[in-house]
Amino acid sequence: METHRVPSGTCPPAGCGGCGVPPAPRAAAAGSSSHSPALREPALGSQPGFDAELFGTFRNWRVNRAEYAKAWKQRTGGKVVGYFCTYAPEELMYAAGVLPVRILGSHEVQDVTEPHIFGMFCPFCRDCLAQGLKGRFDYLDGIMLAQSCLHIRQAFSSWQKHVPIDYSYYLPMPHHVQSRHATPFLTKELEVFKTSLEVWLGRAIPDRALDEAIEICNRNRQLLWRVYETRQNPHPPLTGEEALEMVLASQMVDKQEHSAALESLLAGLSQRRVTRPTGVRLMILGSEDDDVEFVRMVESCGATFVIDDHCTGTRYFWNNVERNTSPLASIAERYVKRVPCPSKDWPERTRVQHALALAKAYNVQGAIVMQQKFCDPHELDIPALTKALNAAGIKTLFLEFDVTVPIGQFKVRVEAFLEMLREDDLF
Amino acid sequence: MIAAGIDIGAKTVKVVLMSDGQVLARRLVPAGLDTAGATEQAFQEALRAAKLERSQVERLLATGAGRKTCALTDREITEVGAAAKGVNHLLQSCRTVIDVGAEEGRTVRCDERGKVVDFAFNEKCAAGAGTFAEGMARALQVPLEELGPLALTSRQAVQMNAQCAVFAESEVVTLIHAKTPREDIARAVLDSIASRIISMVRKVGFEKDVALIGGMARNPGFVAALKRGLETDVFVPEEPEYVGALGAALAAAEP
Amino acid sequence: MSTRPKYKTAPLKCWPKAKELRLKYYEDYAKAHERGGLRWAGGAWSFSAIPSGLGPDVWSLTSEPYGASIAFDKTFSLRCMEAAEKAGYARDLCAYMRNYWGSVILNEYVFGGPFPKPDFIWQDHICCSHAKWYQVVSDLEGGIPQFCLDVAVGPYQEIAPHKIAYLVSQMHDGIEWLEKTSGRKYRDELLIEAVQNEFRTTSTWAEICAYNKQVPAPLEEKTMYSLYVLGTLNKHDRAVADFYEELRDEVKQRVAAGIAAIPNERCRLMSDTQPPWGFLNIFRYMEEFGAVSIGSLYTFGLIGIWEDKPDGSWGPRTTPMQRGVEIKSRDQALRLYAEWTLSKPEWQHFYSPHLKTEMMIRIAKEWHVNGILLHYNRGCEGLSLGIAENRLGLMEAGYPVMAFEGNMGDEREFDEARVKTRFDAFMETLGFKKDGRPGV
Amino acid sequence: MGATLVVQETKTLSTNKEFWRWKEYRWHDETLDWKGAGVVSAGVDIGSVSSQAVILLDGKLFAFSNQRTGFDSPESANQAIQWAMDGTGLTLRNIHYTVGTGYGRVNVPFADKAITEIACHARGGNFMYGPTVRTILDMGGQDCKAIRCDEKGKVEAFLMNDKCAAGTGRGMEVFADLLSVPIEEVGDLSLSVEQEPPPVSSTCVVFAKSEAAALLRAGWPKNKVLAAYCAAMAHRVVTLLERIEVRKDFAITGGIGKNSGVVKRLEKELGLEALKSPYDSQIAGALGAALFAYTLEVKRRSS
Repeated sequence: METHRVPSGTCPPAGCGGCGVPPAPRAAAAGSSSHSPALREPALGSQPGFDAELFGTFRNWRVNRAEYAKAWKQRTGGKVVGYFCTYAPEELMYAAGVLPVRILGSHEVQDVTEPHIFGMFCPFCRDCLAQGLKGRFDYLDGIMLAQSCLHIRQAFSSWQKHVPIDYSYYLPMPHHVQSRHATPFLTKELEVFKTSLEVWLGRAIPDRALDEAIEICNRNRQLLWRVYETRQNPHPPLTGEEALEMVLASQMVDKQEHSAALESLLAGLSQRRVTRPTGVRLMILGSEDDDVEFVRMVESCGATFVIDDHCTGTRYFWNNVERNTSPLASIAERYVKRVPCPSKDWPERTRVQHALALAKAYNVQGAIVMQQKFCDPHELDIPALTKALNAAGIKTLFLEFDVTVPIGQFKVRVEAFLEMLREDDLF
Repeated sequence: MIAAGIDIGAKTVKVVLMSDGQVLARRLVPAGLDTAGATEQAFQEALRAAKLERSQVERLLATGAGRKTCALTDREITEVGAAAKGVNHLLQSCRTVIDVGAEEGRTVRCDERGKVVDFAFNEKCAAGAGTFAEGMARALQVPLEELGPLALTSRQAVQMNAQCAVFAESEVVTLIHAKTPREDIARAVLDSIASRIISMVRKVGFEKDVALIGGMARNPGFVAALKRGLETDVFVPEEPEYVGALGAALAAAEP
Repeated sequence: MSTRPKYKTAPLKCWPKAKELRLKYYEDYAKAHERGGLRWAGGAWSFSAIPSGLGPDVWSLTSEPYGASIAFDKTFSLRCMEAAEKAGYARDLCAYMRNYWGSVILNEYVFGGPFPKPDFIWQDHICCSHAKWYQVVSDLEGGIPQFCLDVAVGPYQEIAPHKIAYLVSQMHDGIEWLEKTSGRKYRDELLIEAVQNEFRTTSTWAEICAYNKQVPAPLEEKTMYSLYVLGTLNKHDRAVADFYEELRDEVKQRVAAGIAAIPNERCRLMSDTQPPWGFLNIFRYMEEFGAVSIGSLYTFGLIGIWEDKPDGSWGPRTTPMQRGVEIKSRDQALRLYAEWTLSKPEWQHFYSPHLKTEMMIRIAKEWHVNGILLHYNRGCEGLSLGIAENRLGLMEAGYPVMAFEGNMGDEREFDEARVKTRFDAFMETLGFKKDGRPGV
Repeated sequence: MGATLVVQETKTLSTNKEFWRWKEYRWHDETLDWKGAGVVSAGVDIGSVSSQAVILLDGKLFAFSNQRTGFDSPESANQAIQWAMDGTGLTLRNIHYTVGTGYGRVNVPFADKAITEIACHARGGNFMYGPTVRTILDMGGQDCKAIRCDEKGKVEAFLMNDKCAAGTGRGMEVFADLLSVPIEEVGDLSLSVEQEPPPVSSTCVVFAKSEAAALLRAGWPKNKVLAAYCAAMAHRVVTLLERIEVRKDFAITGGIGKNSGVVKRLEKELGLEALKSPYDSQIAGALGAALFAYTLEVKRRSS
């Protein structure tokens, strides 16, 4: 499939079929090499291959998300809404002067969700709910869910009932995103959501505010996408771990601040060389994945993640809002046409072509296909996805994630996979 | 009136003989592969210890997983009911009984009369039962009875990542290779069993006082982990494995 | 311990007819091509009245009941499951779906002969697996045209014109697609008749279930399963609508004559989600305690369409025909059809478990339930959705609840002995003893 | 192999008899003299349950040892290599290149390189069973691997059992203990049934154990119970193999490879016979490691 150059200043057009693939890297931006303000490294300590100076900001934002949100409220007097799935229309919340933050788990074994969620549902939704039950998001003024899979829905509805919260909203995001009727339907649903926000906040959301919000979100996506673009280089100037920290942070902090950090990152990035060799170029794809420890483990075995298809990665920011008739209709169209989650990718399986295009553009040698245990939507796609990748000559390693991953057992599989991919001089 | 409670479990058979609320004798015999034989043996030994004739025992009641196979009586009470009655006799203020045996964990909520209000079993998974501790003790190369005391000497909490009992064993091996101190691994093992048990306890919702019975109650490391996790004190009777049989004997004596 | 009432019992007269209708259904589908007709596949919840506009010789195979039929044959079911696993499909996916795929992969129809490949797929999507189910079937069969309607527009209590419009406009697209795919001219009069049949079927089923409020219950759930299944096969079919009216009349007579489902009814239970089909004998085990399962939101609300009656009770929804509405056009039929179906009780919990809890409490009250059995069904994500919250809600409302894990279609995940042990403890707690077995 | 097995009595932890405890042993080829060898290479496989060391002279098998893994893996590695060298006059200094593999691969103090057991079993299997091997099943102590490889013994694809440890050596040990049958005799005993019982249904080792106990109480003879368990294990392994599609030729490495009760049933269900080898299937990993060590040493010299 053809991978065309994208008009500057916008992300690749919506949808799939490889149209979403960035062009070949453009020449390094000359001049300024200003760096992002280097913040104090969090307790985690720095890992080899992780550049605290360039990426410490993002890690700090992720690690200290609660402190950040509390400080933001102090500073702006605004409200913070936690959302559960990346189908949440952040534009509306920005327009309302609300800070949307994504609710993610903590990767600790926990024993508080058994009474609320049946064990056959994914560990991720249970981990998310555990955060609420443990009061780790006590700074939220509201929660909202854009309808996606059944699993995360339970984290939302249990949170609604058992965690005191001022405002909660369930947005019936259409599933049939391939239907021409999905955008008009969502446009109307966004109006209802907008009204509900207005009632809650006691003030109107003017179209002007929506336009600004669209700009804020688009700019951030565009910058993220430009950083990702550099990973096409034979020697990417950032590791998969760093990229993950960067995207995760963008789901937790004010996008304007995040965009500023990205600007300075981009300025320095062209000069930057990762200290360790790139090794095997890997792609990681599958369900929700914010397991930094896992990514670090894989990259410590002589590999670098150069691209992903995750809702904590490209699926989150790949598509821009393209302005058409009204702001709400434009936003609706963006969420309908974005790179889909498997739960909405039917009757056509558009994700497969998209993943193949990414693999090609980023010159991927192998792919780690991961999945949250019990994640049905992905389990329903993985055989087709794996088949297509293998047919395209890309070997795959499948791993099933739990809240905590048994690093020991996974390391053997990962190393064996890398040995298999490397033209190792053992014979 | 003399009453007998017979608890036929997966690993052992327990018999308690009582007279008007007083325990006359108790016996425990490994079930082995001949449960009927073990039951008969335990019963006779108990009779001998209490200097009683079989004919003097007016009421018999069986409980435990094997209660339906009991040749001595066809009157029965479930493990759940027996546990509640037994603990109520020992600690009237008890509202939540946690029973962790070799292959199963149970939580029973009861009222001040020892009547069952609600109960939960841990779903079939060895990772929340005594057998798990056995396997891990072996991987750690310490006798089972030393696992608990060893865990108590641990100074740092390590997280067990593997969820399946048998895979946890290879994780223990991984931890060993990673030079993790044995006592910390021992604690990690018991913490992970406790965490599964606590999940189940929370499902029923627990009310104080909380009592722990069954084989795992003998494991101080496990008891400590349970207290830590539930953030409450946990009452452990002196003979935790006899509580079921005791409850059965009490039930048998009831008019 | 209360005294044990003894009731007279009698077998259902129209039982054989139900069996006959069911077998005919599966045979019609298999033989469709011999008769020059069309075969389509889709879910038991799909808008099955719509394809009937293509002609009277269009037969369907609904996926969930077919998956359940396989589950009854444990040996074949296991072969199906393993065939699906071998093909790389995860073991924790919907058990019906894996049975169905296995049957396709092995190319064996559980009623004999090779698996009859559908000509097209007509599905709807509310649980994550619905549309994907057939995406995979299409993969396995080397491509089958598929049309799927998105019905996840939010709970019925928030119904709004734009929600119905979204569904109806998809239906219109669907009809165009059906014409294109089948090369046939679509006949609105057939659609209108089918839609009216479906109104009758789904309302009458609710009426039948409502009779179970009576003590003693005229029906027990194990029997109800074999009757309600017709509504999951072809609810839009005149024969099914007529049969349900016949059945309703018989149940009415049973109530009048005081005929009970079980002679020793002492304890009335309510279940939830699909039962483990391979182990329906657990219902017989309950009867040893004088316990009758009067039904569940699943048996009542999967096919039955309900409404609040003036006296505040839950009863069969008044059909458009009963309201004197005359259906004249395709669009009008589709609108009524969409609005009617969106009120399906078993769809509401997809948006919030708390809506389901309310309905369950209502059943428990109006059907005089003593205890509730919640089947934490590993085989069905959709109906187990929020079940843990339902448990909390029911207990808060003061109902004793027994939860047990199992699987409706994968016998490897159901431990009969364990569940019976647990049931013993539950009955002991409620104070019911087995007939003739001394307890405490 | 000409030379005889030197069996050493095992050091048991506790006094009561442990039937799961298989014999530890070593072997070396007295007909060979290592002093004449150009390259002395070694492979050490520190598994979760057992450890092996293999020594090659110019790529030819010279000596090996097989013992249980101790608590301290560097110590196990030392013991394994020392025991393999026992009575040969070899010392660590004489070994040119060593590759470590297995769970403890990074804890082999004297190793020059660590390679995963997957690659090593493929390489070792290729040596033991010849270049026609395409599918190797390694049934080890705590995991079970299905490996597809090319004619050089290079891995093309592999699968490991995640969900459950049924179908591993550990599971079999649990049974040997329960039934008081020495682990080495389990297989043949299980084959002595006149008619195959239905396999035990439980997939979890721990519950398979209680299921077996119930069968014994119900009066089943030991051999029948073992048959039921071996069949269940074989079936689970076959479902793993089928997911990677078995291609001929097929071979089994690892401890369970010695359990005729599992192997025979597995072959029957697969409709495919596993290649036989004069070598001890349990040393495949260490052997592969030693072969890699040989190649790497040769390359090191030529570069």
